[in-house]
Amino acid sequence: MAAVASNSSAQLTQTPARRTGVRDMPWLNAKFVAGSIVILLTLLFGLLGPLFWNTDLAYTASSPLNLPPAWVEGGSPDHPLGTESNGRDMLAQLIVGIPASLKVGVVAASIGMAVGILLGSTAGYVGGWPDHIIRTITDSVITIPSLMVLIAIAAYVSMPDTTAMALILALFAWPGPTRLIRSQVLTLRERGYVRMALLSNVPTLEIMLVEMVPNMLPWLAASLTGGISGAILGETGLEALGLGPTRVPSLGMIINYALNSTALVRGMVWWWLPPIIALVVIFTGFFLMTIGLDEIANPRLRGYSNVK
Amino acid sequence: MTIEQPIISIQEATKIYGGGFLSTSNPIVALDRFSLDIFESQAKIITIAGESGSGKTTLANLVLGFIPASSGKIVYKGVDVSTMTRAQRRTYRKEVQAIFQDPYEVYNPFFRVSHIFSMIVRHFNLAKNRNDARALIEDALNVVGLRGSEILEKYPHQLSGGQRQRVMVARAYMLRPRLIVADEPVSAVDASLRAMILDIMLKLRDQHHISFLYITHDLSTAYQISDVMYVLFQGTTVERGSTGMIIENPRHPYVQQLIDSIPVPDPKVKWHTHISLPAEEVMRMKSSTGCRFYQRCTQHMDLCTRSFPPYTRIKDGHEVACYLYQPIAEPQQAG
Amino acid sequence: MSSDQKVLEVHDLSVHYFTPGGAVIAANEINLYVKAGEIVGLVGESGCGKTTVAMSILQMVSAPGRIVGGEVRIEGRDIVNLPERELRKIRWRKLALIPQGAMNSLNPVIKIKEQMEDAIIAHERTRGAALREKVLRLLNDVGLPERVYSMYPHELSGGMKQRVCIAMAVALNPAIIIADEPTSALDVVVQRVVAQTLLDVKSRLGVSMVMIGHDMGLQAQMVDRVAVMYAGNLMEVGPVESIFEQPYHPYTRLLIDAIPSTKQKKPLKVTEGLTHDLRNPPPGCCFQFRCPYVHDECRQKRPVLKEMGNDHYVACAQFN
Amino acid sequence: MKALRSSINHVPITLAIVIATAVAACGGQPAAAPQATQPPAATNTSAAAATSAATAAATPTTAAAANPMDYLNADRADTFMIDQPYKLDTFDNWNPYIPGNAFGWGMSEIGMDDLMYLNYGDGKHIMWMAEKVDSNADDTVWTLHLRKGITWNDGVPFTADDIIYTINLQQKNDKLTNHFYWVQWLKSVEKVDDYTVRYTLNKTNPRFADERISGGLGVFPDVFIPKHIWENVKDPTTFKNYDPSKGLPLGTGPYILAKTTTNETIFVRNDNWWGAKTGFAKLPEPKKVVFKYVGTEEVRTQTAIDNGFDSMQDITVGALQAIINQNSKWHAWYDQKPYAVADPCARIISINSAKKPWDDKDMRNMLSDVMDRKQIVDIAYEGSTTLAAYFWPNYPSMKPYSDLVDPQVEQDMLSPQLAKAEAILKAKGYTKGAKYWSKDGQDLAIQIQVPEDFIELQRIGDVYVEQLQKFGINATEAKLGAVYYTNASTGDYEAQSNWFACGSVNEPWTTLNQFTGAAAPLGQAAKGGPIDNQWRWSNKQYTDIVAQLGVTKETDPKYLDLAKQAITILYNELPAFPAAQSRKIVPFNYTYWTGYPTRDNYYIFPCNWCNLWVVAMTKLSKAQ
Repeated sequence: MAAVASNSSAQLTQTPARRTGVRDMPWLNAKFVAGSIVILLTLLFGLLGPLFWNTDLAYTASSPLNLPPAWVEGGSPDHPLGTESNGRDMLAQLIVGIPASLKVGVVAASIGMAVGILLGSTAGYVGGWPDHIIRTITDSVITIPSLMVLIAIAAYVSMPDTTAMALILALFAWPGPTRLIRSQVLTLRERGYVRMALLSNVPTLEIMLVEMVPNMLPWLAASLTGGISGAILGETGLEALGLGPTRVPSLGMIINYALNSTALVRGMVWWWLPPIIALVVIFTGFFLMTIGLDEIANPRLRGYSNVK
Repeated sequence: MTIEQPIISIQEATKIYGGGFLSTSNPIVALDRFSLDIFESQAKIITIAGESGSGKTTLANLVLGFIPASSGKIVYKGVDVSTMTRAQRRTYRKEVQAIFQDPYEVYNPFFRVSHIFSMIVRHFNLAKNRNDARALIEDALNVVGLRGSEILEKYPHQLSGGQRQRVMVARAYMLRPRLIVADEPVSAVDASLRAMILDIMLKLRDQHHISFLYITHDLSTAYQISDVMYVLFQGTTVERGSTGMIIENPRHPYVQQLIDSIPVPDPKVKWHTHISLPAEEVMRMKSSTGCRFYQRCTQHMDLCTRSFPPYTRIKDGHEVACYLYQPIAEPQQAG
Repeated sequence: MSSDQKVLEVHDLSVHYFTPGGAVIAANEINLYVKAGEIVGLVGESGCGKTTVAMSILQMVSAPGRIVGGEVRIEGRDIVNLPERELRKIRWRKLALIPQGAMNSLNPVIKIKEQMEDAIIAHERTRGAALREKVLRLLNDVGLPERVYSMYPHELSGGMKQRVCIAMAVALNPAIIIADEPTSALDVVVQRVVAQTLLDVKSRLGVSMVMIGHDMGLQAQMVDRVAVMYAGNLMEVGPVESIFEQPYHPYTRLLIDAIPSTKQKKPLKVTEGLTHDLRNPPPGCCFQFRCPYVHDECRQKRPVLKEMGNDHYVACAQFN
Repeated sequence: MKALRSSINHVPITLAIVIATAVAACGGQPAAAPQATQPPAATNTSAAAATSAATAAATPTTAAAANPMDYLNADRADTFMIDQPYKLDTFDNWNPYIPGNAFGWGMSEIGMDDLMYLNYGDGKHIMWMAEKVDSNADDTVWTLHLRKGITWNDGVPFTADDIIYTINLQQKNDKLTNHFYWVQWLKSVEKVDDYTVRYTLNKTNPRFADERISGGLGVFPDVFIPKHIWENVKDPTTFKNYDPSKGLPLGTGPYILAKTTTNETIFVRNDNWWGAKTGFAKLPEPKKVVFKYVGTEEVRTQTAIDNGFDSMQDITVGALQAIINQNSKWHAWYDQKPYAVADPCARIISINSAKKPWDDKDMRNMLSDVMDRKQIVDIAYEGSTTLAAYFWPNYPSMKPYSDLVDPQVEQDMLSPQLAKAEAILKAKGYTKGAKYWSKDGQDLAIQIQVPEDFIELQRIGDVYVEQLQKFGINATEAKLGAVYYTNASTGDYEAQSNWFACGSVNEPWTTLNQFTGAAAPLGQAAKGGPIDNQWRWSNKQYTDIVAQLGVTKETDPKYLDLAKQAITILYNELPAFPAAQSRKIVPFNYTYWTGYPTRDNYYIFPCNWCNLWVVAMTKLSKAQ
């Protein structure tokens, strides 16, 4: 063994070739970064917009009706993106509506995620009958056509604000994360380092929080961004059906008003297209973040393969 | 010879998977009435050998308390492992440790290598302060030929495979266990590093009196380092005894086939016999009453399906579960 | 003599992996040939570049790896830089691969016959009864019973699945088969059955093979010549008997010494030392950090392969 | 009232947009909006033969008349296409007494005749099956004189027996539509002869002719059923009354139902229609009339542009503009704003007088003062309706009663009275904070409920909420499904945007009567009618006056005086207040047909979903 100690120190300074820098900076995934920038920009649009534009114009009867955008004949520089049939300024509506939609998505998905972590880790780690019960309920909730139920609920519950909307959407936002976290916990439980922690007499809670959660972070984040997209889509769906709160515009509400006022046949492109573009941008952003996070979480999807 | 209580006594340990309430699949007997005593006074490397599905990993998981036994029990210093109190379990954990096949998998990639040590220092109260802890870790690392300054602050992926496995051995050693369950510790490391790990195991046995449950499919390394051997086939122990006796003179047809199949590292001694396995469907008809090797055995007899063959003593410390040897061992005598 | 015909020739083949941390030299000026009906073993420890060499023979190096120099000749024709369309014709028909863990690459829910037939149809005009005949004959060639034809992979054991993969590899009568650790992850008895199958197929069809492996014992049983790789470099090549009888390179010796025996107990030989950073190879011999016989010359000059007679080559300063 | 039916037809396009959005987000192509299509249904020619044979047998004098079922193949130029905004799910239910029946898909409009119709344009009656209606001095005995020669479409004469049978059936069976009305009012009904019916009432009712005979808006008019068919029906509450091969549903109108699907109903002309034969009316020119659902408003609009319709039901301003911009043959009631004809039901804001602080009439007045009705017309209606200071439509027929409203009160309603509103709040102890008026640390807030399927009411709510917010009242809007109507009945609301004061079209009593009576306690359904005193406003004096008005003849000098007293109390207390005149945009296509009712030729209300539409059908002629 003496030989071991003697000549090892010289070479130990040399890093082995396996696992190059990608591992060290996993969050610098190009897709994730691109997606984050897109979302950040949309957020900034909503956050900084009020500094440059009067958001009171987002409310009914604040502006002239049916003005086209400023660059079209008949448009007015006072309303660069035009106005719609309820006397709302489109630019102001987007400034108010984009963060409102994002908020619903984030709140609903976060609640769903929190419930998912609680139920999923319980089911996965504890197993036995709690797992059985949680799995059965989750699986049956997942098969329910959520939009139908949301429509039914929304028809009987008045939604004074977007928070109520988010809470209702959260009712269907938890089974996905629950399933994901359960399966993650189940695989992580078999991981060598979890067994090592068990052998090191580490208590259950500490194993879950210290050993498992960090390794699930990218999955959790991916699920969260996916969940936000889903909740925004759900919100848009409900709003577009006219089941959402009124007054404060969200992207879905803009679409709802556009539909109700036949913006399509009237050729009022500036009314229905901007919220749809905003949604596409938001979804693209979250989609990029989600697949980026997937790659971060799952090294096999990364562009680099280990050298054999 | 002194009579002593075994530190660990595995008594008819059986593990059955599936076939429970509301289950449609047939139960699988992963491990069938396995018994083994490990004594403190004489540290040994005990090989549990077998191919995949033989139940050797199930045995490791049972001993480590990861899964409960379906029947039988594992007794640690007279206490059934499944009914231990929290404090007893802590002692058990301290005295029965493990190293695993994949030395990368056992590291949480989020933490530095030192995490593996700080966990045990904290949860087993090994040291009063940081300096004590550091000294303990350094001591353990020295046993496996490593230095703390070289590895502790690194991330697991920055170590070589051999270093990672040696760190795991050091970690186990730090707890001064009486038994280390070594589940295929060298099958994922390169040939040149293999010897190093095995050498450390021998050293721990000889200098620190730590016993090993060496779980492997590789009979050659077992031959080189182990004292006692249990060969498992589909959950049953088909041959057991001194490693040398079994490898040099295997009795059970399965063990014979196994040893015969090890490629001889000499191009001049080529395989001269052809072996063939029975049809898949036949192999799947696992008999649960008689000898599990029946379908693959070239010398099987009607008798073999009736009940599991009793252990026949070939010599002192060499027993085989096969009817072929029943008459020879007829004059049973007490040891 | 036709048996001396070189089916595969690799000349000065270099493969680099371009990672953010620098180019990893995975194969460095490799020279190798395989004669008709011959099995050449390619051995070395994990990360030594043996799979890289195999993949570059097939022109299947995955990004960020790239062949940066040298040529690969199949029956005399250099296939490096051939367009993908041409390569597709050559692969499988001339060059077949049994990848690592091949048995797990079978789709568990598609019948064996369909998977084999699809593979053949993709390259050949054989159809109908002739196709069925062919598949059954192939199964017979690898010692599998006829009923496997209509079974699903999940109904087969690992060894049988691996034999199906061997059958698929020989389906188009390739000139050469690259087998990447074809018996790893199999139990020792099954490993022997699969190894026998490979040898049978070789002797019956006269196909050449490159067999990648790390188990010197298995190599001793199976191959005709052995090529030993270390850190992307070829250290020693020679007929298997000659290599085992007279291993010249200290690394080859180390590999042979490390084989545990069931015939005699011998003291464990422990060596230590890390492979260098493949992105930054030292000048001189790549084995210098681990070699017990290292001297100054080794640290300065890279040894080249030198024939020691009897088709046995070694790259070591001791013999230069 | 079809306007009440849900706008669920928006769901498919909405979903399509949402799906398209989702698809677009994933980089795919947006899905095309679904286009309503329908398979051609097989026609039952033997049925047609049977019906025409029966007709021919009963009326041998008109042997030359064509077989009506031949008209199923009529050219587009001989066909009249009517737009239907909803699908017909119950296309095989033609029993007028089963809820959700299909009568409104043409049977009420052109398959039946009423005794007489009311023209909102001039407030005059158009006598139809009835030749004359008269009453005794105290309006307790009413006599109906039928025209001679009326026949059912199977040739059987329509007589007093059918009327008496219909009334008796309803009076006997509490599940039938007008059961409660007849039980309440009718002492007896007798046949004087085949063409004369005498109604004897329990008490005096000067509006009986309007309510019953012309079918006013407060209650449902009778749908007369053929005695010779229905007396053989075991259970009139479950009988489907649908079998075109046997001539069911059987009516007296100029058209016979020939075919139905969930998307359309097809009627063919009965050349033997009694009206034409007796020379009382012109035989309508269209040989075939189709009531057709094509899809969402976008699809309807496109169909109209492509001349797929001759007459449309209510559409939005935007859709109308799109149509008239692309097809010059379409004309609405007006060719520019407001385009629309006034609907009988004025839109109001209902306040719950049982909820604090709205139990105080000053507070209710304050809410009315804040309302900018002009802005509601301009924005919620995009200028397509007129300002409202009344609870009733501003038809010429209502003018004498509209004039009873105090001119100053009326004037004040036409523009917001913010100073007055502030004065009221200050007097009540409210102070204005940064945003809202508050008292005892509590912001003044109000929630306005709107029905989610009624866009027009929502838009009124939207604008009004903004006006209240701007003024300093924390107003919110709640869009509700079916529970909206339950809430109205049980009083579970603060304010609602609705039309529940609806009823009067040519006299004031019907609307005024909606506010009478004792209010049911909160949480209990209001009794006696679907929307009875949902405001929970009880005023005995008012109730007594309106009751007296109800038994006073219009010609009585007291009549206007009583009406004025009631109106004054109502406008002083404001349990609800008018928001806007409602409107219907009902464009007509002059490509194939002319002779539609217009602003200048207002011979009937232009409503193709009303019983009176049969009058318009007889006036149409082919465009040249």
